[in-house]
Amino acid sequence: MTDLSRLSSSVLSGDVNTVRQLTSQALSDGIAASDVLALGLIAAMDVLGRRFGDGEVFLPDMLVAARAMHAGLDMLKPILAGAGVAPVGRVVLGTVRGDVHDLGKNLVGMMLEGAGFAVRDLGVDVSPQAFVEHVRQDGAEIVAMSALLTTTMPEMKTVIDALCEGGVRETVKVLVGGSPVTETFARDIGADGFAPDAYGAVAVARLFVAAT
Amino acid sequence: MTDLSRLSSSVLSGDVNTVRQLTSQALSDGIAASDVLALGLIAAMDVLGRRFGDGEVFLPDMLVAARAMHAGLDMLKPILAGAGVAPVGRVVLGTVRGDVHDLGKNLVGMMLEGAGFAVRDLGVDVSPQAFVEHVRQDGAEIVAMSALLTTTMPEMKTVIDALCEGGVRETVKVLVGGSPVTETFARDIGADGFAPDAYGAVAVARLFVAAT
Amino acid sequence: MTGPGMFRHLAFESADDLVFGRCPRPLRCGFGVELGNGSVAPEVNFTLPAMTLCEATWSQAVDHYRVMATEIVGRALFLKAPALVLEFEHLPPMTERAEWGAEITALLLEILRDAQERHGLASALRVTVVDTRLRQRPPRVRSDDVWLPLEASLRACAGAGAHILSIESEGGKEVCDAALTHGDVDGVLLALGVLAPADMDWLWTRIVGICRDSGAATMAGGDAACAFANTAMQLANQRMLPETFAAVVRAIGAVRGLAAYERGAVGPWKDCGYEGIILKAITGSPISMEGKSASCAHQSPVGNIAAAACDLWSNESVQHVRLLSGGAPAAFAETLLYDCRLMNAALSTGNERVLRDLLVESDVCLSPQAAILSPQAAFAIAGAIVAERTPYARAVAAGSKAVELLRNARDAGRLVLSAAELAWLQRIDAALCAAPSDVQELLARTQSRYGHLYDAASYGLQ
Amino acid sequence: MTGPGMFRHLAFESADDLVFGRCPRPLRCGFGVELGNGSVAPEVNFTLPAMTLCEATWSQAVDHYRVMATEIVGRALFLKAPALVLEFEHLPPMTERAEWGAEITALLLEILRDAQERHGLASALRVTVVDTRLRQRPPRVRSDDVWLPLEASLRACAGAGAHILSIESEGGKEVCDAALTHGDVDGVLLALGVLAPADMDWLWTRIVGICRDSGAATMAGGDAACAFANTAMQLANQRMLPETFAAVVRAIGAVRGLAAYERGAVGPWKDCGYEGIILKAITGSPISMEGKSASCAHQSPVGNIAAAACDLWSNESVQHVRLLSGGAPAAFAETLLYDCRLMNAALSTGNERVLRDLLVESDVCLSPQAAILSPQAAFAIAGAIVAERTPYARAVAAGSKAVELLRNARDAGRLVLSAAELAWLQRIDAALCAAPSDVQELLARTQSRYGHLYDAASYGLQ
Ligand SMILES: [Zn+2]
Ligand SMILES: [Zn+2]
Ligand SMILES: [Zn+2]
Repeated sequence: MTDLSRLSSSVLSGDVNTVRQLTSQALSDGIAASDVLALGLIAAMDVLGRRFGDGEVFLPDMLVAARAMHAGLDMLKPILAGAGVAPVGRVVLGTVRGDVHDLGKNLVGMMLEGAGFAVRDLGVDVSPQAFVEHVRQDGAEIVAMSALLTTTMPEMKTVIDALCEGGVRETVKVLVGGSPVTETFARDIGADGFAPDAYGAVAVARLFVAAT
Repeated sequence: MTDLSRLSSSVLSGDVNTVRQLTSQALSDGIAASDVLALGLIAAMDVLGRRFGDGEVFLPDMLVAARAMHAGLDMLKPILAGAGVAPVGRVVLGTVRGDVHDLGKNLVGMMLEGAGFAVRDLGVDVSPQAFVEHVRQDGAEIVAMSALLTTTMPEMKTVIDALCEGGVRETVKVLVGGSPVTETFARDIGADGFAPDAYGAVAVARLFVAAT
Repeated sequence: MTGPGMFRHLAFESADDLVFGRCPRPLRCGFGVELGNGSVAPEVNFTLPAMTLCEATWSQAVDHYRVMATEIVGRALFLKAPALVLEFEHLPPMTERAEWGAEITALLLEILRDAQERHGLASALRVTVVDTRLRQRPPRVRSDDVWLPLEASLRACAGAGAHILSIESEGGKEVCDAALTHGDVDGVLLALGVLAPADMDWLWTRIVGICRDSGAATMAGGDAACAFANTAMQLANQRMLPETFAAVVRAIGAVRGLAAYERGAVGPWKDCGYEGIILKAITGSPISMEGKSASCAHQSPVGNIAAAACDLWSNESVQHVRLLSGGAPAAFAETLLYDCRLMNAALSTGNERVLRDLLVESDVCLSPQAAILSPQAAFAIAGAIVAERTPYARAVAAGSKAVELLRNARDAGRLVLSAAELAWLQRIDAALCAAPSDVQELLARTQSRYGHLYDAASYGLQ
Repeated sequence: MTGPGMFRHLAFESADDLVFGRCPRPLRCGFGVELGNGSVAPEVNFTLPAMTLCEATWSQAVDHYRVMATEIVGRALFLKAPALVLEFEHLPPMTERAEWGAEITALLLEILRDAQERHGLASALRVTVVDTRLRQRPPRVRSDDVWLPLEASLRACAGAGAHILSIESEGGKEVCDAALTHGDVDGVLLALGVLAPADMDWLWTRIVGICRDSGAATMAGGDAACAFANTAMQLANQRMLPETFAAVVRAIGAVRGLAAYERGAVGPWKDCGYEGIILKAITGSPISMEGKSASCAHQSPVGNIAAAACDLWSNESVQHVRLLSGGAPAAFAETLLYDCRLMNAALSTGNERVLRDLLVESDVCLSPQAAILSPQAAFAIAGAIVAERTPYARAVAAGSKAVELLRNARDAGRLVLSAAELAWLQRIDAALCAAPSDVQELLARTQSRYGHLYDAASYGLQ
């Protein structure tokens, strides 16, 4: 019988090959795919999240483990598909028009993906129209916008207006962030939430999908 | 012939008795009251204003001189009345409801009086109704409000609303100040002007009356 | 006022012993904070942004305090601070509604307790109520209708567990404001040498009693002359008053503060009275001071010298607005924390006197207000104060000593005074030389100018 | 890169000579400011509050700058400051529209000139343009369509009379960001040891030319590794990256900066690269640094130590928001002015080394990022850099020396590292030991990870 704690350890150490091998072995041992997922892969990510919170591991370790986790997940997906493993939520993400800062946005994207969201990253300098179109295309529940400049912050309001005009404002929650953005500003422009950093963004995004 | 520069000097040194004596002498010498005013009293206050700006004299010196100047002015008023010496403007002044700070407000009052305004000082903790009533009674052109607390600032908006409801908003300019008050806040609540200190208040008040 | 607690001597052998972080009478308070025992801790004060405070907005206000305190504690932990003091300074409605002040007090204590339990951060909470007694003119500061609500707030905050209780009391301010605008020394002597000490005497007897009732869990922390001497400083900043005048008012302000200690206040003295160093010289008790890192609250000509003998180092007050780095309270906390690190590095390497002297040297020649706050000057003023037996005599002595110090500094070329400042110094000197020999004469002489502004009975004068 | 300007030696005899306010190659600039000649001046940076910047709002923006600069100058005069440097750091539209950046430049110069003429205030203006070249991915940093607009802005600001021209250039950031998120040493070496120095080489040749065309009225002031090393610091602040990693990135970042000097930049180096002290050790030219009084812009674990060898002392950036004391720019100017007063008091009394050592002592044991910024550590890293002849070899040497310094500090008990930090230090060490022996090998090894992110030709690599 495959030891699922060994699978977890392999995820933690980012050992993609061993993860693939143990996942395959577990399935052929007859362990349910949902158990492999919960007790092997998800369990590892939970441990990692705790260690991350305690300063024992850092973002690079997280990324390595996430890659290993996805290697296992990809093998489980076809089997679990019938059981309907949907993403936690769908997010359209981007830095607003006129602003080309992408590191903070990328961190938010990585953290959201790590938390199980499906993320459509539109990149930087994104027009309001692009946000609207991708919300429609993806049926996204969340629009996450970033602005690093005090002069591009107001563009967030333009995006929200475009969502209204495009008739999709009611179908999405709008999350805004970036160093000059404040809670008050978020409220003033009619956003649904504000996060001061990538952790916060995940927390708020979780609240959004829990509420819907 | 009375030397009006001696009258000026007496105003500058705050010598009330000499000011009275020289004013009376100048009038009996047949000098026009308007000349006594302009070349004796006002000239002195102009000199003082310059010295104040240069840090050569301070508020206490100003107050002493202003008192001496008024002693002379009181003697000229009956004569000048026919010529219609009106105040530069009429101001209703007060610290808003819930706020009992009065020093800053008093300074504004003193400086405005020194600049020739007629000031009705309603004191501290002034209700919106009191502002409205005194604007009506005095036919004031300016309402000047002070708030020193972040929690009483919003009361300024209440006063402006009361002026609107009382039907006198159109007849007055509203000037706001106090350490937490900002230009943006002033604009947001619909005030006509903002001053960061007593000097600024006089400058803005002058602009108000020049504009009407 | 000549009770058993009257200070007759200074707490230090020499002015050179007056240095930051060290006190003959150190204090221990709150969650394990040591004050004046070889280190300096930051005292972070933080307040609401502009907002209406009412039933409907109260929960928002509470959220602001939670966020601010959490961020400040986070910054202290990030910077591995050994200790942190928070000051919660009421806005008027928080004193008027005793339960509001108590609620924030309890909230902040919970955050600090958690930081101690989980991260070992030593901390303490000072709660400063607002003196709400002076709304009517002339104010009747001892009447039940104004005292009982204030007492209720003090008791509620002590009951909620405040470690240090403070107030910036204003008894006498009704005269002081007028005296300042007229640059009148007699009026200042009346306000700060008679009325304010009488009120402090009465008020602090009661606050000390409230702290005693708390089972000594709450310390009677003191009461800066902010409403008096800082008003003079602000007027001098705007060039409404000469700096020499503001300096003399500062020195006289120490007399008022001493009255609280003589009724049982133990400190740490509140930050926003720069006269704290004079009080430390007399009492040997820790003081909080503020200076260059309180630029969020006001400008001052004493930004470095104010730190020379501090035991807590404060930012005075900062609103919860946002800067590029995040909340302004956490930003100012960071600056304070580094200022304290520097002073503590000096203390731990035996260089505290060198750094102290540099902090003094930085400012002492550039402003009359700084010239009277050096350890030497403060020590001299303190000595003049304890040589006298009544607040009034002390006030005259403190003012005269300040004038002497300023004139000597100017004559020695250590201080440049403009002609206008020098003329004022002479006017102040003349006024102090001609000061009435006793309180009755002062009252009589000032009656026509100030008699209508104050209620004599409220200061025990009838 | 092995041109005639290559630095082969350090500018100081010993690390102990590396102290604030003193440089072997002092500078004189602007309206009579002396840098590195025995004093430290504040460099105040200030920016707009959140607002849309467009034709319709431009006059509002200009008003903001006028008010901010006037208030800052007012504070400097109030505090009798001997000298003041302003930094005008563009927002992107001000670089994109060359006439906008030039207009503010001219406005600020007018305010400074007036302060000199009327009050004798020595001053200088640094203008920092935005590197607008990296909008497309992969960026083509040398192509006319991105360079010509940037050049136009640089020329317009020089033409308007800017005293010091700076930029925070970002060539190589497209790789560095990815390398940081993956904690990948090879990627950092590629970004900061190959791409960024190549871009600096190209870019600063041009900026130095623009300054030369100005008739030497405008100085080529330098270009901090803000986009690289401060990004690493911010990630470490958020515990996304280990501090040891951020420290090593900082050390390597100095190599990139040196390239600008080798093309003719003269300084004063820009504030927001803490690697400035390493560059000062090599070039002997004045540097601007920022620390505890830049808490408006970001938190950092190097708030005091950053001042150890500064010649200008900066607040990084503060928006025009309002604090209780008035505008935030003037408030932070006040804090900087007092910090400078303290350092200048130390310089004038011969205590600069004592104060310097206290500033170091304050931080050096509490953070790996501080541990590599002491004069001793910076001197060692600088020595390792000048011992090598190519940017890549220098980058490896700088990183290795940083690792060695951190390990030694830890072994000597002068620095506490968590198990996780220690493990990372070993990983970084191993990676540096296994670094490719030359650039070609590095390019080959990193091709699959980063090749798609950058355009080799834009860095002269094809
Ligand atoms: Zn205060
Ligand atoms: Zn920067
Ligand atoms: Zn910068």
